[in-house]
Amino acid sequence: MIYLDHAATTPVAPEVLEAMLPYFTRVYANPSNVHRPSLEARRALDQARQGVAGHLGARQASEIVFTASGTEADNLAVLGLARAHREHGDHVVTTRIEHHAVLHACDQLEREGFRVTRLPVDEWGRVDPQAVLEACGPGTVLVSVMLANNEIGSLQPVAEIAELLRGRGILLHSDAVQAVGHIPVDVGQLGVDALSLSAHKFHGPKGVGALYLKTGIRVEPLLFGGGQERGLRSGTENVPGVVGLARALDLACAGREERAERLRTLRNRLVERVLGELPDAHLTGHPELRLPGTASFVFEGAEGESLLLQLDRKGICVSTGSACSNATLEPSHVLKALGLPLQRAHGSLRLTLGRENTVEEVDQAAQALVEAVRRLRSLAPRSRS
Amino acid sequence: MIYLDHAATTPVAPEVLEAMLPYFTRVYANPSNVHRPSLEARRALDQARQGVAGHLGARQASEIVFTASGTEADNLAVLGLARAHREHGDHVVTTRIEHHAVLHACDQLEREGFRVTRLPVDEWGRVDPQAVLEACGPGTVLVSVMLANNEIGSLQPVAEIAELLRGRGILLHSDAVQAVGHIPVDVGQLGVDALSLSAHKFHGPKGVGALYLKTGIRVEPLLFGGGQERGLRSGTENVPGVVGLARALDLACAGREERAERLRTLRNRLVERVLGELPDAHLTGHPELRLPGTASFVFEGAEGESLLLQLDRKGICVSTGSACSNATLEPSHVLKALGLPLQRAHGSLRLTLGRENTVEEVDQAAQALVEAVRRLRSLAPRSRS
Amino acid sequence: MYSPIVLDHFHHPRHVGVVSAATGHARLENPVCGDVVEFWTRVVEDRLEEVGFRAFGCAAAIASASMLAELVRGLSSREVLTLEAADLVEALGGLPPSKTHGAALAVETLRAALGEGVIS
Amino acid sequence: MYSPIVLDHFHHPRHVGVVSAATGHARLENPVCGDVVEFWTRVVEDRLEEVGFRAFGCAAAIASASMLAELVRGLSSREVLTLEAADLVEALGGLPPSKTHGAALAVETLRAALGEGVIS
Ligand SMILES: Cc1ncc(COP(=O)(O)O)c(C=O)c1O
Ligand SMILES: Cc1ncc(COP(=O)(O)O)c(C=O)c1O
Repeated sequence: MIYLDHAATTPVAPEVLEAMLPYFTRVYANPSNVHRPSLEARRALDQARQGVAGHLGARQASEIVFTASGTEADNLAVLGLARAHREHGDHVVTTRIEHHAVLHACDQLEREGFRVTRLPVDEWGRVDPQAVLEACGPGTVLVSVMLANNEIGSLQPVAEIAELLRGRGILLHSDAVQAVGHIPVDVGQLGVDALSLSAHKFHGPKGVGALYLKTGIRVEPLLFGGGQERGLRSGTENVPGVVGLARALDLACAGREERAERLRTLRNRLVERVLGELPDAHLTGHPELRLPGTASFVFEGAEGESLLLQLDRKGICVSTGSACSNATLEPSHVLKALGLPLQRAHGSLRLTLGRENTVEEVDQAAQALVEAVRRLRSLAPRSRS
Repeated sequence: MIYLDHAATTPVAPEVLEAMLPYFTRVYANPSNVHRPSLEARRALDQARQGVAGHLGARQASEIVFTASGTEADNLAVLGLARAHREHGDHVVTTRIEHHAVLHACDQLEREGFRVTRLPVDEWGRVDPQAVLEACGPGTVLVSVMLANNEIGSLQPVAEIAELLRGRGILLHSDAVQAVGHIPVDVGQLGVDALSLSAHKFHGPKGVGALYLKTGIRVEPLLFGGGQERGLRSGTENVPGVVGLARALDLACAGREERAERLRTLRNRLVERVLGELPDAHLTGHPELRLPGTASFVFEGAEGESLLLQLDRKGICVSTGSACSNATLEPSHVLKALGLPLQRAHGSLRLTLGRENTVEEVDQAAQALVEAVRRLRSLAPRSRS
Repeated sequence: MYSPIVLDHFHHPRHVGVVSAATGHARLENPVCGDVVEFWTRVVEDRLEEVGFRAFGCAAAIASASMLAELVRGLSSREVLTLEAADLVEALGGLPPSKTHGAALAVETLRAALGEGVIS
Repeated sequence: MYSPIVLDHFHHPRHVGVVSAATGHARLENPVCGDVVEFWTRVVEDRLEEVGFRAFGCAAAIASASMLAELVRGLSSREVLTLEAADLVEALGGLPPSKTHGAALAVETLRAALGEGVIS
């Protein structure tokens, strides 16, 4: 198998699984009790929190709230911050290319009476910081702009946005689920009040995420109960999951830049081969300001899901945002926001590289992709021009 | 270590961990994609759902919604059902001895404008089904009564309540987090519309739970995003966790009755020794209608947390609901609901047995507990009578 | 997701391309999702002697056209016209609900090709 | 959760029980949580010659009483009265915030015992 779907999820690193194992069967006690096995579990949680806080540049470990997914972190930020600050305003600003975890949380806010501005992006998928500022009014309580897009890899100017918003009393959240572990993420340098991440995007386990939440910022919980996570997220803590998240982040941050450089080289090789051999093929997203491992294309005359299945038959795993892959029969909201014509968006394909991919795999994938596009084009109606 | 805190959490069974392992590093793909590795992950989810549905007597696998905890399942039921049926009424009925995952969700509903009735229980911790019916009015949309209490083990007459509510258009939820895998739980026989469970209470992993939700019943999601779990619970699925939950439930249900019988015998032996050797010691909860593994006491003249720490020094892990163990300095709401005098509630101790406990362990624990109570009583002020 | 039959027809489509001496042709597009299907037919003495297709779209669209071509060869026009999208879906061993539009488009396009009668 | 010093005093409490020829005694209860502490003192020539306690409550309550008894033996009444709960918490190597009420109760009870001056 040649796995090129790392933006969807990643395998758990062996070291991460190893770090988790003792917490399933040996250090299994509930961290909320006071006997020694519980205290040991609590210590593991504390250490994990400290570690994650350190990697993100948070000032206090207590600024990290563990959740069960990136989605939950995004929802806790978007719903939780907006609801908790309702008395200050009813307006939220975001972009058209956020993950559904943010966009559909915003839809929910609208159902609750909030107003939401969804800003357009340019043809590279970047939002204009000035437009963010202009969208904000006296009733704006929250701005949510992702750090890196999951479909096209484009990076957003979050630090610039923070700079423009400074001193206006508007909270800034960033969905960094695709960024953490892959590019530098420092909450201080970014100037954000809240930031989401998800372990399974950087070789940690599925079912665990985290929200950085700056000290002193009120948030309304989504889950009520035993008062775990400083009352912000009740439920018995997923100790092995949290330990795995922290270990995965350690590994991802150690040697991140070398790894990113390697991925960039591989990614560029892939992109050059594909674009070099195929006419009517385009890279989507920003050519440079993008995630190191993300190669995202649109091909005219070849539909994305068909491409995906052809590659799948050769054991190559990729993703598509094409209309046919959606129950709505519409291309992904990200491709639409880029302003791509329907036919072109129909041929979207995303290949996302990860640490275990080799040059040989990339060359094989490029070759297979070129062949698949040619084959599908040979089946397609001739263009009528 | 003699672990007698199984109601707090349980070790993951070796077979469960083994079933989970492939899903961390081999079958790791995101179940939402359409390439073959994703389909394999999807199949694992489907099978798990089918298995859980079968064990609970659900009619369709789609009636099982996987969550990240018992707390989330409870919240999805209580908040989600009440919010989704707001147009039919604004009243919710529950009991005073529910888990905080239900009670604090009810508090949240009150903040949202719902009315909540919290029914008292008798001295054994049982709610009167007739009182539930009487509490319901034309505006009642939801009744939530737990199947088994986590502190005192008492079982609630959920099927009787369902019988009384039948045909009234009132939804019935039961928190079965302590019951599933330990006593028979069949949603059809119980007549409930929704039922919560949590894997880590029956030797499954932490961080995964499930809500049974009868076909056709609307619920407002807590988490919005990619639309996983039929749109009811967005977020990349915790595939290893779900597989672990299903496997743990398989194991718990196979030979459940024999295991329960064994636990009951051990539990009775423990209770008899402790009550036989110590004056001013009482079992809390119903003497028979209780979870097989739960021995819960109050001791006069010996505070619960002190008892816990004395046992902890001998490697024996137990729990307490005493005032000193709570940040509020109040005894647990369950002990208060039983009407216990403050001094007596102060000496609460819960020992919960599990499948790996032996007679020798139980005897050691009983002996250690008797000694600990005597020792603490020797330190305590003499009663002034 | 897809049945083995769908995958087989997708990976090994039958009857691709223009038909010689075609007596009918049609090309339809699904305006929602962008799928395009094109059929050529040669009807001789009211029998569908030859049929060919091209398709642009997801595996369901391609497999549907391929399977439909296979199904209808040798049938009379009337027999072809009784064939519904549901029959095609069944022949394919089923399609995911969100994918049946591919079968519908194929059936519609073939009907148009037969109805049209002349090469466009 | 508890410091090693707290655990040591909890598991091995010093100065438990009635003091012979006591000159002072008090017994106080925390009405919120139910903890009870009892102190006996023997003051000779303004020096706390002997002190004993009984306590019912959590480890913090018991260890606080034990540590306090240890700390004050041999001090003058005035010296004892300058001792605050915070000093006791410090001597214990710290207490969790929700547990400092145990130290406060011990200090109050001892003061009451000294103030009272007679056996109740
Ligand atoms: C940008 C972004 N945000 C949020 C999420 C949601 O994370 P999770 O799948 O852990 O819920 C994802 C991935 O699915 C993502 O790529
Ligand atoms: C009765 C009951 N309900 C709900 C819960 C919450 O489950 P979880 O800890 O998995 O969130 C628990 C245990 O903590 C419980 O005992």
